[in-house]
Amino acid sequence: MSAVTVRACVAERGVDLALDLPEGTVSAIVGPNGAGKTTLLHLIAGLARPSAGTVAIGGREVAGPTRFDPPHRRHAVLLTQDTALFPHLDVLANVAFGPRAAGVAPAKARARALTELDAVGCAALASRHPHALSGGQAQRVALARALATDPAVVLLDEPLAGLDVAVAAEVRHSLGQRLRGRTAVLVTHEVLDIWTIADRVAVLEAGRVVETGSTSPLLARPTTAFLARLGGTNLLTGTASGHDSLELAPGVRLVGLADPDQPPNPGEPALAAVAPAALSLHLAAPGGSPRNVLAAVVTSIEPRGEVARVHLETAGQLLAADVTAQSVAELDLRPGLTVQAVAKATQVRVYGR
Amino acid sequence: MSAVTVRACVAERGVDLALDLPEGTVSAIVGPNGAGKTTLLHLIAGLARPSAGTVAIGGREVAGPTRFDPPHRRHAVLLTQDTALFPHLDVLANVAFGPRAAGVAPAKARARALTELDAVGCAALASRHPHALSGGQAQRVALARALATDPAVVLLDEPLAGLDVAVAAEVRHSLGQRLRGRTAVLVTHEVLDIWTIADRVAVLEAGRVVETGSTSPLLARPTTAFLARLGGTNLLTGTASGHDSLELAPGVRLVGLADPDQPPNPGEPALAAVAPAALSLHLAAPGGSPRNVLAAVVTSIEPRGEVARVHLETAGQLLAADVTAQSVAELDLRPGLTVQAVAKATQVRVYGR
Amino acid sequence: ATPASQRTEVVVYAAASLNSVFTRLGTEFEASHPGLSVKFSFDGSATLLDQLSAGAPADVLATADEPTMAKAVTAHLIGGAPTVFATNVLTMIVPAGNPAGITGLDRSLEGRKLVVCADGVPCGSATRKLAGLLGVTLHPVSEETKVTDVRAKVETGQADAGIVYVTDARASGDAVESIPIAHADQARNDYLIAVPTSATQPVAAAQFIEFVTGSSGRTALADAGFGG
Amino acid sequence: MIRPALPRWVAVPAAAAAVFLAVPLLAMLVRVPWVRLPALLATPAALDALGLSLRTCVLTTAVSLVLGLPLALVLSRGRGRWASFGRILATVPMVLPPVVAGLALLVALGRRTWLGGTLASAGIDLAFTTAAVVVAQTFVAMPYLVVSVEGALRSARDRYDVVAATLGARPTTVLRRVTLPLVAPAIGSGAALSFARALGEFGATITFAGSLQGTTRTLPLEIYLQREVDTDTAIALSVVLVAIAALLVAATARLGRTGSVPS
Amino acid sequence: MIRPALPRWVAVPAAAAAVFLAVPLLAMLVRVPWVRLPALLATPAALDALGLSLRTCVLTTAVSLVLGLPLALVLSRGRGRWASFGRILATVPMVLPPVVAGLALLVALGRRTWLGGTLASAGIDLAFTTAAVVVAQTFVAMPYLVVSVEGALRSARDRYDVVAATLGARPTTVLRRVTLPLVAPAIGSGAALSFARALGEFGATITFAGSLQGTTRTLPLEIYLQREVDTDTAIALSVVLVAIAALLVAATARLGRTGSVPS
Ligand SMILES: Nc1ncnc2c1ncn2[C@@H]1O[C@H](COP(=O)(O)OP(=O)(O)OP(=O)(O)O)[C@@H](O)[C@H]1O
Ligand SMILES: Nc1ncnc2c1ncn2[C@@H]1O[C@H](COP(=O)(O)OP(=O)(O)OP(=O)(O)O)[C@@H](O)[C@H]1O
Ligand SMILES: [Mg+2]
Ligand SMILES: [Mg+2]
Repeated sequence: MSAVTVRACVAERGVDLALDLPEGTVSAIVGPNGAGKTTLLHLIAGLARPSAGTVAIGGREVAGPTRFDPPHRRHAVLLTQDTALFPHLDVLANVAFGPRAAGVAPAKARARALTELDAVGCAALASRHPHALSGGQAQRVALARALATDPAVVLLDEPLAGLDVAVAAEVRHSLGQRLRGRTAVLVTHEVLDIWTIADRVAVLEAGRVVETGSTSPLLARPTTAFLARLGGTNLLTGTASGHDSLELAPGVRLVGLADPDQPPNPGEPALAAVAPAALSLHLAAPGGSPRNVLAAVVTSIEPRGEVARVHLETAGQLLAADVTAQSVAELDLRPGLTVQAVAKATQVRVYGR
Repeated sequence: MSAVTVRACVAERGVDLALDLPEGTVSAIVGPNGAGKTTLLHLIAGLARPSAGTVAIGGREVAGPTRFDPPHRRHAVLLTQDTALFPHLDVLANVAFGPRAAGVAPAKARARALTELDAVGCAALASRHPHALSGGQAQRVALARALATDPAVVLLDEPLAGLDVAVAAEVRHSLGQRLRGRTAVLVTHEVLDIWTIADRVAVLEAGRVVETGSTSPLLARPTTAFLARLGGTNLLTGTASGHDSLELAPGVRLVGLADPDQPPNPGEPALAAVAPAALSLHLAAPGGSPRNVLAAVVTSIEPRGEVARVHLETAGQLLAADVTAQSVAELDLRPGLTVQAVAKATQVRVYGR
Repeated sequence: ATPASQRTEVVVYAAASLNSVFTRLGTEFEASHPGLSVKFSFDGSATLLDQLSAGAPADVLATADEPTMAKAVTAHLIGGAPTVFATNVLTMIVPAGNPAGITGLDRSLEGRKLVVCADGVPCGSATRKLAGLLGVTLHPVSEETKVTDVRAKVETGQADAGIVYVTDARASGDAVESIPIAHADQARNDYLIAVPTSATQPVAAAQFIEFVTGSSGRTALADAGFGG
Repeated sequence: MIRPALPRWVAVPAAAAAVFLAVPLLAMLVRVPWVRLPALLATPAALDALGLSLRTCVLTTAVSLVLGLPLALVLSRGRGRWASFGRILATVPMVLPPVVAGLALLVALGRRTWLGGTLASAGIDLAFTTAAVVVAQTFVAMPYLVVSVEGALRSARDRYDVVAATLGARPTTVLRRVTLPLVAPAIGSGAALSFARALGEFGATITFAGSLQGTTRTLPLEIYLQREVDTDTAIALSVVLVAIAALLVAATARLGRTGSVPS
Repeated sequence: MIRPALPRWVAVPAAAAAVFLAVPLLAMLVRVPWVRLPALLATPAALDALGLSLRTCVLTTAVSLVLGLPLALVLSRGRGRWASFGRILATVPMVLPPVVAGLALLVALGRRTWLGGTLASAGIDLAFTTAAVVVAQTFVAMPYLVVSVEGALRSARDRYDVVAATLGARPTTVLRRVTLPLVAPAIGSGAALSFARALGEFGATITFAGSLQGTTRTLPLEIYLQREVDTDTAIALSVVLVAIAALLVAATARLGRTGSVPS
């Protein structure tokens, strides 16, 4: 059964979403900025009003043409990057807030709050005030506060963004543990979050759900550019021109190794995956063994510690290459420059749709 | 000659800095959070008062035991992440502000401002107000505004932080062009900035300058953990126990390839460099060819697109390993877990101090 | 006519109840005394005294009661002897139509809202004296600091009755009805006028006093309801 | 970071301003007949006035909170013409001459008016009662509360309200446990300003409510009356009033600083 | 994001508050003898009073800016006891009964006082001149400017000042071209409040400056005096005053909204 069903438009945001969230599973929502991820959570939480369509939680319609339940009648809690712990209440009172608002007696609400705090390892912080918490502690307390309301669905909008690395890892672990078996929706930009927390993934693009499914198969053989990028490879689309090659554009061919599970059929649409680290950049096409040379224009350069990820455009498709910072300086790479991107055929995987 | 000389303490910030900045060069300042990088810029700009010592600009003492020139008498401009363009003035008036404050006639000041705007490619924005600029445009206008004052030294405090990737690349290019040949100090966390903009590097740690020198040699053979990390490798220190191995701690040995330029001398301190990608993680020590197995405790996990960087501690030293997000989930890696970090000897470079 | 800037200016500090009549007299005085002009500052007598002792540039002081002028004399603020130039007596006023059916200082006031002046200000002192003479005890709902405030409350019907000067009753016109009080003239209030020692135009001031106490003055004052 | 200093010359007019504001207050302190002060303040008239003032000001503050807080809440959410109109409405009594305010109240609520008549026939006779004092004081003092709380609500972020609602709190609960506690410092300082303004109220009260010892003659009215009789007493009473106002303002300033919540 | 609604019941007390504030003002409008209004306002006394009021209020606002802005600047930077003291000093005149304020001024600056005498012998004779009106109005009105500008300066971030200084601007230049322009809306609304407060000033003026037509009798004093003669005229003049105050407040509110600068 679906715990949450969304069939709703928000016209002024250009969003038209159809999605079912199965009971007891954590669904990751991914997609580019402005895709409508936050809007989806707002539709469920009662913070956005559908201009058409319906939203149902636990089989009950909570928003529709003639009905709009306000947030406090939805049992949908929202966790954001900004934890928004109430600054005037201590940690215990923050967590007890939901039960108290639901009419639970003070002593029982406090006991419940302590249990939830304990479950996220923050029982010792009960009497602190939010301003005396670190970012990670605050996010865990916010999680405890959300779960203390026995929500029908937990909505998480990039809860780990803004935390520093070490802390994010800890909170990610807490989230994984505490969300297991609950109905939850997690908006994230990190594939690591998907692997460690989510059971399912939905991809949003331009206000539409473009793909849904279980985590592993979807990430293993991506069919959308966004998912490929998330999984760390470049995805190029074209027409199979042989059993191990495809044509990106008239005259632009890419040769690779065919995927044995799903080989391309000549003449039909096909996909090619190549890792950014497998691409090298040159100012002039080099000779030698590599069989693929693509002329590409630099669009931007993103520092990633030791390497720089150079974003390129070739034959109307996007491509990323990882090169050392030193070579960025030596080649004087900058947006607008045309370079030759070179990949060995053994590093390119070709498969059909 | 030194354009800027700093020999100054700020006791309440635990900072004691000694540094000379050569005329006409761009010096990059790197170091961990709280190392005192911003404090150094503030000492030069006149926004922090030395508790002891002196600061000189162009051979003239601007801060000392009996003297403290306020910022407006120092000819040191400061650019920060927050561009702080004056919201009530248009772009042209913002850039003309410095010349006007220096007493230049309005028409001349405007002409100068236009020249500077043109040099950063923003002449077309002259009549806009700051709120109508994108982040990258604002940062370039701020650069023009700073350079319009003919500063003796340009101070830049992480000017590219907070810009999005594509935009940062453009602004980085403008900075590289416009700062060439000037005396400038650039605080950054990105090795890419150092390669593309700076001539020299100074490393700050815990309020002290621990290393200075020209960019290339320093990054090629790092001797401090911070520089190694910045350059993208792990640095392990120990005592050479042979011509190609070192002992990290009693009984913990690491075997690798000796650096021909600077081989280790047995019995003397030695360093080993190993790339994070060269380390694999296992729950139990595997058999087979790799000769190095280090027991290590996970301290944090940092998502980096397709891979996750796992931070580890082994024999009291820090280590980073890059593994796939999927294996993080499979091994259930989390802070506190003990794992075996395995590296092939051919991937480890060993050299003397 | 003489240009305003060349005229000698007489500054008159006068009790607020003289507002209308003095303003009219001022115009007449200027008409009949080319080269002189008059300016007025109206306020409660006690305030005028405070201001005079703080150095107010008054050429003439006209108070609504004798004790205030006496204080001024004691404080050596007044040179010569003050002149009584008008008197005023108390009367009862009720709102137009007399909605509460008041008949005078009698039982008709029981349960009604009577407003009087506070003891300590001239009209209040007079009211108390009059009540004593008549042997009645008043139970006012408000004791105002200014007689104007008494009037305002009766005019608006907020109060059922009030005790004010005859001149106030007349100034209220149709808004109120007067009910004369017996023996009111035994609690008469004297208006005094004098030249302060600090006057800068003592000669013109004397001319103004002469005018006020003369026939035109008497006519105007009588028109306003003042006694001679 | 050292903030650049103000130009030195600024100190000159600033000091002049401070002196200008301080001198009259100090001069009054000097003029107070300190020795006779206890005797002057212990008269029944003075004590009655002080007691009445404190009682009515507490009531005024309470009424201002009960009516003014909701108004501030509604205005802080309002957009467009009506909200602007409401905001002007809430500000005008602050700048009205009090006598005009009293006149307006008389014209609106006097016994002869339609509204006053309706109230009177319902058994509510305001005229010359302590209630009238509270009405007059509330009319001039409530705006201070409304304006200060509205400002705070406007600049407070709404994220806490939203979170509280998703946690299941009904609007009333959100208001009581989140919205209002978060602007508590502004409510405190608004209430103190209202109290202080009510304490100093003179013109509207004397015009609308009259002046009877123990019933409607508050401290400022007593001061005004005493001026006619004995300036020393007036000054002594004024000093009491200044002291109460200064204490209130000081207490609120402290509250505003310590009680404020990081945003 | 939809913000959770206020509880419905809040509308009831809010409406009550709005009605309470609106009714007296409306009642006054109804009572105005509109037909006779032009005639009532065209008398020399009324015109003199209006003219004097406008002139003195402009002067008061100017003096408040010249003295009050520096005071606000200094207070906004101040920490510790002295700054708190200064802030209290700047607030007390706002809540003082105006008559007490006038009394304090008289005690401090009257001709017979030490200070007044010193000024007089220096040729500056304040008492009972138009200058005295400006002094009285400034004493009660300047605090509105100080408080509103100080608040804005306090919440304004200092980064612009710092940047301006590193760009080579002297403190005076920073003040003139950065600090003050950035709080311009607050200066505008503070000045308008001061003007409006000065326009309504009655008690301090009549006590300290007296009531001399054309010299010290401002509009509120004329209203007070006209009550003795003709309530209609008083109400007509009051309406003029309310209108000016409301216009000012409205204009400022608009200014504050459109002129504000993103932070
Ligand atoms: N309050 C709003 N009013 C109107 N449009 C909005 C509003 N908030 C967002 N939008 C628009 O709605 C679309 C979806 O926005 P949404 O915030 O849901 O995206 P998102 O996927 O959460 O993006 P991000 O990754 O940046 O958080 C975007 O085009 C955005 O510009
Ligand atoms: N205003 C301040 N007062 C007191 N101590 C400060 C202040 N600002 C910074 N510090 C302290 O001074 C030290 C140096 O801080 P600084 O800001 O110079 O570091 P940084 O190298 O710029 O760090 P980051 O990379 O985080 O910007 C730190 O210990 C910091 O806590
Ligand atoms: Mg979003
Ligand atoms: Mg810093």
